[in-house]
Amino acid sequence: MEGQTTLTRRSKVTGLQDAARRARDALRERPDLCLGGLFKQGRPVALVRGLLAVGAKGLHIYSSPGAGYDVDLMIAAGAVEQVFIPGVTLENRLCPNFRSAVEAGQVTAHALDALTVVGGLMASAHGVPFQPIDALRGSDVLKHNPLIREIDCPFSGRRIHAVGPIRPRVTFLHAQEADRWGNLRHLSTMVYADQLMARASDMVIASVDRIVPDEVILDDPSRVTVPSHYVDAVVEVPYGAHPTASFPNYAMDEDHIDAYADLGDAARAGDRAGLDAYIARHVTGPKDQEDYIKTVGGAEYLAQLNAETRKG
Amino acid sequence: MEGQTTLTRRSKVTGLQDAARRARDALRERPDLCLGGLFKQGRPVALVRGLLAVGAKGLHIYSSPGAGYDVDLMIAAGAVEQVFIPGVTLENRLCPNFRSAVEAGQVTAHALDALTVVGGLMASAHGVPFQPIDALRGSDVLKHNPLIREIDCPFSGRRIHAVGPIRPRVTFLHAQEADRWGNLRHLSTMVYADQLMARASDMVIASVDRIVPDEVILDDPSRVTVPSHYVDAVVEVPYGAHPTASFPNYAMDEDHIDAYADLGDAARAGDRAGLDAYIARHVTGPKDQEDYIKTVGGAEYLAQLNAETRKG
Amino acid sequence: MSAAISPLEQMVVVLARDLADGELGAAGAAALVPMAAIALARELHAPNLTVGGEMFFNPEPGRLYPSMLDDRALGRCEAAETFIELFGHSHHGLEFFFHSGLQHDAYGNINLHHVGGTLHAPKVRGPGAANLSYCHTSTRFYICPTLHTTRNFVEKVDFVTIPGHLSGPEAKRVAGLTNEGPRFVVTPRAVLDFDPATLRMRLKSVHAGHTAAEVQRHTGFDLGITQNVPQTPLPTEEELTALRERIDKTGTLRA
Amino acid sequence: MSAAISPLEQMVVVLARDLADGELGAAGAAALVPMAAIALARELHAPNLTVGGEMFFNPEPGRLYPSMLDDRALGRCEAAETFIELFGHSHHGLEFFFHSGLQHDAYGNINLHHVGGTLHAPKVRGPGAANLSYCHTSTRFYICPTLHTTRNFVEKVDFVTIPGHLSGPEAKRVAGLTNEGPRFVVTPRAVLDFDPATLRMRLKSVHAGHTAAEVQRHTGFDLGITQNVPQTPLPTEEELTALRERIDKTGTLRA
Repeated sequence: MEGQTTLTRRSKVTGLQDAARRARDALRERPDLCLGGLFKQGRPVALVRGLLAVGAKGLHIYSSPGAGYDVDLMIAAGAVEQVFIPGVTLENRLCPNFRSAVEAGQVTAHALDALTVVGGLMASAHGVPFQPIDALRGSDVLKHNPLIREIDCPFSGRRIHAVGPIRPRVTFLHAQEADRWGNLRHLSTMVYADQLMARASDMVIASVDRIVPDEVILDDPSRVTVPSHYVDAVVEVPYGAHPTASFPNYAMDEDHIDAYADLGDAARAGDRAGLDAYIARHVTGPKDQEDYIKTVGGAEYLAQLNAETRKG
Repeated sequence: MEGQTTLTRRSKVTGLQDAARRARDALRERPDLCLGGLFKQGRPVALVRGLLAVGAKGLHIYSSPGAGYDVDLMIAAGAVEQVFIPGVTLENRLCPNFRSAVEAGQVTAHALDALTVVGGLMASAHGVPFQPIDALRGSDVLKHNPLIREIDCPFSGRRIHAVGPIRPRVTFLHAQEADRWGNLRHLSTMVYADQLMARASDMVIASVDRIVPDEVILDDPSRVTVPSHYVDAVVEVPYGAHPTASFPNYAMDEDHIDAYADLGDAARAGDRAGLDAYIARHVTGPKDQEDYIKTVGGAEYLAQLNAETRKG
Repeated sequence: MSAAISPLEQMVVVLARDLADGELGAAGAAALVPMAAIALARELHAPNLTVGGEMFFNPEPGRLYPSMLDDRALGRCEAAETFIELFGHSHHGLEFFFHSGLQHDAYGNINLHHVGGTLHAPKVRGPGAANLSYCHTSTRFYICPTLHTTRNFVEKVDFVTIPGHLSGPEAKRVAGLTNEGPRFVVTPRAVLDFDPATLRMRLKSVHAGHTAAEVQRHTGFDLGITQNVPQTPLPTEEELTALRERIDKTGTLRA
Repeated sequence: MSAAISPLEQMVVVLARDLADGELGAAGAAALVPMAAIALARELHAPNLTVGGEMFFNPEPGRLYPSMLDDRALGRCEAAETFIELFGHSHHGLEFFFHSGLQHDAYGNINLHHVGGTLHAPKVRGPGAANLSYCHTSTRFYICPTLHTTRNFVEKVDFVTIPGHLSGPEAKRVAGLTNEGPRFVVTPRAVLDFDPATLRMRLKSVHAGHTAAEVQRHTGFDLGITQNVPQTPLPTEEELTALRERIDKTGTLRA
């Protein structure tokens, strides 16, 4: 029949650059980008690099309540306007470009707490106009937090706090596995807020260490952490979380992050050359992930990170 | 040294009768009992029988939003005063004793919806004074639902609903496995509201098909559905969910439930002898689970229910 | 396809044809006919239709089950969720859902609570219902009872458990029911839809072997039949083959 | 046990002794010393102490890690949770928690946001902090910075990220801080607690090899030392054996 096509289920698998462009275009409508994982684990760094490479600007960055390397890198690349993350640190040291940009007034870093961010994502995921919070007292953060307000509790009669829905325009996640339909499996022990973010966001793009056959998903549905319904695109990216960890596949590359932080500290002290070279070499330079892997030390170097997960 | 005892970690494993007595005593303080699972799956029926056998009265029953056999049985045994469950049915037929008792005014069955019950458990688990609900419109249930109230939404300005915390005094759960510390593993595909209830309740008592070695838990912590922190006691009860299912170990015993419902229908029509005999034989009569298994057909009969899980 | 088409098969086919590719939907407690309809739609014209919103996604059961709240039907599926996520789905809504009850009235309202008496002194108590929200947070829903008598099709339900069109457009507006609500009703006898102006139920088509007069006789309110009522299109060979050979191999819909 | 006791080992032992059997507690981001203290307490006198409330329960790491937000440290644990459950824990509170910051003041308030300037025009920006609630929803917390200088012990913090005792009992009452708050401070030099009447910090004991005068010299506010300050009890043989042979086999606390 005219116009008839064979109807088959559409795969959500795409390439890194296509995913980055879709994210960039969506973020031009509304700049709220949310990043999965926490600190140095499960962060969608390849997607972040991809987004920076296709030229995002003026972003408002959300995350689970703690972030470091990726946010600092986005700030170093000049892509960020506001940060809505309670804690920004590399854990063993502070984030150099985050601090410099905030001190210079180039980036607004809001004072927030974890319950505000998680509560806002919960309100969005649950489809309700706000989430009550009743555990905030005494901190100066309450004087500045732009997302909460005081309300009269209809049940207790007390003044409590409430946060409206946080609805990211785009969320980037990194999981260990997915099928071609976009069903994600986190094999790491910790999944943090990834599932919540997926349900709270307009668009979800995930990188995974590998795409698995459909049967892997169907044989163990309880292991699926994010059903494909919530996922718009999935990209297979070996070492897609690097230099953060993707347990149990590979550990964080602490040496890489430390070397980056040294360049950031140098930039903070006035010498940006090393930092600019880092961005050119690792972010805007590589034409694909294979290329990136070469610039950070090659497959043999990264294989050490795999071995690192088996210690402990 | 005087008074010194060797400090070791305390096991939470106990016997069915001890667990039932602890539940009964707690429920005398406050009669709010919540049951895990849903309809004919994962219901803690051995614990329910145990509680009936030690003589609970005047209970207020909560559950995930759908229940059938166990609630009907508790009503038949005269233990229930109020029911806070949106849907009470055997699915393929209605609950005879529930209906008769409500029609006779012996039991108050509140008109509720799923969001009220789930939202109330969420508020309790999250430790907030209420959960907003913004999806209830047009139903006569709203005119009667005793747990919700209308509030002015501080974010949208609209009138929405809110439910205060539902905090069961005791929750009974059935899981497939636990370690001796009380870490629960649901191996069934569906876990319903069991995790939420565990976090919403004062006291949690779980029956499991088997206690597993500590290493089973430690080797795969992501599979633990309810951490032992939330669990007060755990009882190993073979076929502890019977006549409901404990997938993937055994399926629901639909013949048993149907035969029970026939006795309930007879009682509804005026002849209670069969129902009373059922309660004497299956609830108050058996001295332990082994004895119960004999009364419902023996190990060979129940083994058919194991085989049934492998169909489909 | 020599065996006669069963009433449930006819219902399944009517429902399946109305489900579109790419939609998200699920069935409630009585899921035999709805789940078969979803499966048939996915098989024939809607491969990107997602079954979701009831704590599981895209089950692949080996046969039809009367309840989808059954691990046997869900052992192979793509993902499982819990009541917390169901809370979110209930607010965000689906594209379609299915309902049926003890009583259905002329405006598609559904009663599952009590017939006669009052809620707390009922003549006959019903089971109640869990999910009251999908009926209006979802884009639309279908009413698909497997009985069609003057007892379960009444002028006005004794209790509105699931609001349909209430008493018409103005009542829906006041109650804040902004979505389509019940799109149509399919029973073993006929398909009934709603007059767009009044939102009152009317007869759309009768299944093969049934007549408009018979449908009216088994309906407890006036269907306003004034002209010839068409016959519900029969299942096609393709539909019947898919249904019997791939979805309902055990013949549950013909039992 | 010939090797000298390191400052971090002394801190661990002081903290471990204060944790009781059956309690529930966890550590925040900088977890090396707290997690060692918890492990030591569990090993010696608190086998029913539960580590929980930070999205994992009872980890059994093969060695100490500086961050507990590390799957290497959590690969073997009893259960994992997510930020939704952390939301609940943050409201329900724990028995104990640990905090430290850029600045700590005379009332045990902690600053992680900025030193100098204002929040949005800071002289020096800090990392901020995620969990602001455990400091008061939990029964108590401990302050355990691994530095003790006039720069991080100041009369008044520039920004109260984590409220301690604010400016004393009346301020706590007004702010609704009803729990104990910071119980004591342990640093590489000393243990400091709070005067029950004023809730102002005072010197409780100095670690072996340190003096009260030295502690005062490295503290940016008056500790009001008027009498002899006792020495912090040294780790016992049993404590040191458990710590070095079973918890910190790689010697991280001595590095």
